[in-house]
Amino acid sequence: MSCELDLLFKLIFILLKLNTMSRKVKLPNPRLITGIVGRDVVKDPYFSLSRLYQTTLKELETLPKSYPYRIETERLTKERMGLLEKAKSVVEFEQALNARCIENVIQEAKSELLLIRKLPNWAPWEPLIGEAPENQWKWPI
Amino acid sequence: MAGNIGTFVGFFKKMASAPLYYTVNKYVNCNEFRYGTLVGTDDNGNEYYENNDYFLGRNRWIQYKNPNWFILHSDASDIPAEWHAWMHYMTDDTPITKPPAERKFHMEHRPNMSPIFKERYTPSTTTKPKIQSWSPAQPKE
Amino acid sequence: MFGIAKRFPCSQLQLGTRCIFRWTAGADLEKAMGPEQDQGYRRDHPLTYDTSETAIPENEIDMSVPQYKCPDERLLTMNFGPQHPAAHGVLRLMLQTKGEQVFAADPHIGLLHRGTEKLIEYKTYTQAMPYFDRLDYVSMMYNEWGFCLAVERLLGIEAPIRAQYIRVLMGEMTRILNHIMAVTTHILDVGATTPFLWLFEEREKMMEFYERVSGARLHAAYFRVGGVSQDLPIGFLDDVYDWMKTFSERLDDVEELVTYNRIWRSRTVGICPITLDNAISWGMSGVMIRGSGGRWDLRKSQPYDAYSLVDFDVPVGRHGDVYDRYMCRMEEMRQSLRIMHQCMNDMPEGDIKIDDAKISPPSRHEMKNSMEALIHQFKFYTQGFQVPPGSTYTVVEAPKGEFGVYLVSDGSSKPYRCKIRPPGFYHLGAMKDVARGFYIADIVAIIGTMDLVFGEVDR
Amino acid sequence: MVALIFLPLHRCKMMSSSALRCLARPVAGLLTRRVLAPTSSRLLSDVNDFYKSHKARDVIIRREDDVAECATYPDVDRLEKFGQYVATILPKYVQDVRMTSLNELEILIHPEGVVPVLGMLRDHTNAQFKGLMEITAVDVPSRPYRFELVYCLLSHHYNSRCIVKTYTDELTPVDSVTALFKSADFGEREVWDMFGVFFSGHPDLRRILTDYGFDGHPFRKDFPLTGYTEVRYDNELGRVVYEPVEVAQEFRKFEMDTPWELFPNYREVPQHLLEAAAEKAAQEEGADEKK
Amino acid sequence: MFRVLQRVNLTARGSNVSKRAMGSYYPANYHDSEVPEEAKTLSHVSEQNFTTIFGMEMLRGSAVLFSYFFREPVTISYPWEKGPLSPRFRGEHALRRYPNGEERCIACKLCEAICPAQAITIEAEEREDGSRRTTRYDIDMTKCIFCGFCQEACPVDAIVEGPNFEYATRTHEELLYNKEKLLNNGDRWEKEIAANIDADYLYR
Repeated sequence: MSCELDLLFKLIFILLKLNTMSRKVKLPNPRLITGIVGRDVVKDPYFSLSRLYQTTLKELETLPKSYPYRIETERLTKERMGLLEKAKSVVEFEQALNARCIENVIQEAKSELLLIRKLPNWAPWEPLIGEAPENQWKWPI
Repeated sequence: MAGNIGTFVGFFKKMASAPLYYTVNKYVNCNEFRYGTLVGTDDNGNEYYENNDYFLGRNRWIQYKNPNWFILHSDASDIPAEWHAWMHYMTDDTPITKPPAERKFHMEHRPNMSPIFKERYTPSTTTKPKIQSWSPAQPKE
Repeated sequence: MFGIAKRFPCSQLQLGTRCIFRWTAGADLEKAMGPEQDQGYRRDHPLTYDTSETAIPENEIDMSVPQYKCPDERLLTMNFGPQHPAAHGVLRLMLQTKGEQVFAADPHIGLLHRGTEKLIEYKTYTQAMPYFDRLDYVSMMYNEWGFCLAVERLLGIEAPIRAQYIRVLMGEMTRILNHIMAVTTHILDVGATTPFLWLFEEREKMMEFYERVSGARLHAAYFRVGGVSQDLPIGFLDDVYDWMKTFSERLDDVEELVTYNRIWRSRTVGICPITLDNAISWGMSGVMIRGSGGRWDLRKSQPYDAYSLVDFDVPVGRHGDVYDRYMCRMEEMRQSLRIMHQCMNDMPEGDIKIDDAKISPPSRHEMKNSMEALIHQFKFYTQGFQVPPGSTYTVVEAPKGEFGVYLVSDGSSKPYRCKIRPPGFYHLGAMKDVARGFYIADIVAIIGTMDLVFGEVDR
Repeated sequence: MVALIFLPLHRCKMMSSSALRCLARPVAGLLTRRVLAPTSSRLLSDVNDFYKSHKARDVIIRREDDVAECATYPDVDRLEKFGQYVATILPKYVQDVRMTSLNELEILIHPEGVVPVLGMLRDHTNAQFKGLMEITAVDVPSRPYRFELVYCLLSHHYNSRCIVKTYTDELTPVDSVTALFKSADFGEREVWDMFGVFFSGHPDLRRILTDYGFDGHPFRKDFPLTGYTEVRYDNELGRVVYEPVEVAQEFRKFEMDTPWELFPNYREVPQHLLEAAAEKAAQEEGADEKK
Repeated sequence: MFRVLQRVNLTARGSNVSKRAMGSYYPANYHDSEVPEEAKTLSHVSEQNFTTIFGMEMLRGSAVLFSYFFREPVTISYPWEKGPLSPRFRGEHALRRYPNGEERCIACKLCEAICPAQAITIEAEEREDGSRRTTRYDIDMTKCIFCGFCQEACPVDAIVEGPNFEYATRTHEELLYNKEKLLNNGDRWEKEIAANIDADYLYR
């Protein structure tokens, strides 16, 4: 009985609401379980993340071997890969990294990857391009 | 709540006791039918009333002295210093219960004279002129 | 139903192509918004397999400038403000509209620019303090707080604990003052007059509290470097407590009237959704970032003064739209009451100014009885105090967001450079992106939700 | 700063309230409550119960354990290590990394490295300075590069701040970071307006705070406080006109500097004194060794 | 459709996460349900429908509005009634005198030095009786920002910001106060100024 009532209600409700709906923006995705606007739930975080880490490791090889950034990032990526493989669930992985959500971790990996692609142009491992002029960083003058 | 019933009853009580012209006069002056106890009168003839059944902000009011029956006078700056503090709830003491110390330099209160062209304050210098003029007709001795 | 087709695209544009992740979007979006939307995705990237979620765009931020040459004859350039009552001050917005839909918005600001930062370079630290009241003139004491903390940091001092509690108490009162202004004028702009009248009555009472502690209803000049100028008068806390008890009831009234109201919701739900990544990139802070789900509050994360000693919650939104920000503000007002309540209970007796004659002037009694104190009085009010050379960037969580002061001292009694970081300035910077695709009526709601005050935006 | 407090109603006050209002007043007064009267409040009586029962709210309350990691701010050791790390990964641009006495991390870089350094700080997993909270400049005319550019960065993720500083002069453009941070759009426009620092690559480098057609950059130290022009509305021309500035009373600059030395720690020690001190120390050491 | 229109209370992040704890990484387990848990319950849905159809939220709002009809209006009719001020109030400036009528100001110029807006101009000369007094004490009230630093700085309580705020003028010139005007202000308001200073002596 109550189910039918409910259905009836729903019908009337839809009819009534159609008018106001046209004024409204449909919310993009109400399923905001990350709690972060714009950070949607990734369907297959394991696949995305491991794929990203693999690409990162591969692209890191374009950088000089002794470059500290490369060493550090390789260590970091491998560490996270290990955690990812070890973790039994997404929640466990998140807790191990103290991350708010795995989508954030994916985001981090993405920006890292984009950064690595930019680095050959910048070549920041080269020696200092110019010393500061005298008294530039002295304060007070 | 109770306080306002008091006001209501008090209103009719006073209404019954006071003459009608007085009531009308009060309405015209104070913009409202209200009764309170007369706390005092200042030098200009303004009357100060109080009725603590009203909330703070409305429980003290002034009835300005009209120059004649036709002209209604209500100038906020007309309140002299000794009543100003009571009127603005700085103190509960009226100049009648606690008269201020008399000083010989005290001046009579004056309302804001800006609207009256002849009476308004005009700035003038209080210093002696730095350059003294002399009249060239008289030869120097 | 056809309204959706027009409406959808705009919000989708907001959320979709400007950020890395896109919502599962309707197919008609691209059509409505033109060819500009196609950029941003590389389907052929090696990492991409089928969903857009793992697609890596080449450049994740697209800083496209609003176009001022009309590409289409039907685009109309129109002027919003500076006299528009909903512009919250002297904002001049150049809108490019197609019908009622806004395609580009370009804020022109600076109509209230007074050069405060330049003026401060010519004032001593004490003299510079009243200028901060005039920046964000609806949250006066909070601005003073930012400056006082910056100077205190350079001096290496800390206010006495009672002064810290007084500051938190008055600061939270200021937050309520500000949120009342923000929320009620926002509601007023959207169309409801009543909450404005209700809450401004409460605001009036708070103004009286301001007047009682400092002597001025608006521009208080109450906080000083190393404390506050005068102690709270007797009976003040009792009256604040009485007021607090009625205030939460008043908030309930407003919520009853507005929060679930379908008109209000249809004007705010889904309007101006901002993703967290974008909000951070635009330099937003405060409610603007919390409404988008960012768990960020400087009172919690980088506590100053007595905030580490009080207990409170921070509301965080989930949808990042105007409605969520409104909810956050309403909740923050209640939380402010909670903080004030704790302050009133925990406030100890003691000094209200730092006990250093070089930094704070002597009391009048002392000054009239001691020669040394009189000399200190003269030194303090002519020369001021000298601040060790250095620079600091000190922030407070002002009601509008992160209020920062970048202060450079050269060792004299005047700041060498004082840069004020107003939160509203950067919120307004996002206008050209967030306003895009909404109706002109929504622009009013967006300005309201940004909580702009041009005293601080223009400085 | 005109002091207009209240406009007094002057001698022209007539009856202003309607008869209806005046009739309604006593009736309304019968059923009213005291405005300032204390009533019970849910919030103050039991805070916790209130928040538990208040589930209809569409916001999440931040829990205490969410911010547990923020207990110590700033984490000086971590910041210091991070500063060293930045110096090693960006040797091409970083000239110096300082930890100030106020526990703020300052990274001093070559002006060419603005984009790489800020890009690295933004995108690197260990840094994540996603927010550029402020761009500003400091004008020090005695330096060869007079403008010191200051970028205040904030990492929400690690709850830390750092300041990146670089330098430039009136003519040398600096790379714009608008491609990295959207907030740089307004920030750089402001620096351009106030100091005249040109940012190359900025999509829309216009004046922002000063008037349309304003001349000069007001926050430079050689720009007078009063400015050069003032405006007024001309009734005859029917528009606002510019005129050379004319102040009735000059800006008075009180000499407030103290004749005494204030911060001797910051004193520049002459080279010969340093050498003499070093020699003396060496001699003493030698004497010690001899003994 | 339903969840779009009706903003039901989405559960907090923590509880949601715990619900989707999983053994494998496959999307089927990871997906959160399309409709949040609360919205699925029948009572919730019915309540929402009821609210929508009968406009309950509008009625409730109107009820609150109606209740205000019976409350006392809070308007203060200004020229007859006035709002509260405190003894600390910073209004129109005044120069005070000692009880014997001698003016207090000794021309130490502290107020001139501290004034952030440089509104005060002082000139001083020796008087005939040998004491040093001001010959000129001008305050440009249009520059003044009412910060109260002058009265804080004054070592003899000569310059004060009095309780008067009803001095709006019609011309700019009228706000350029000279010494005479300030002393007159002091003489007129001295009764109240003295009382206020007494009332606030604990905190000064």
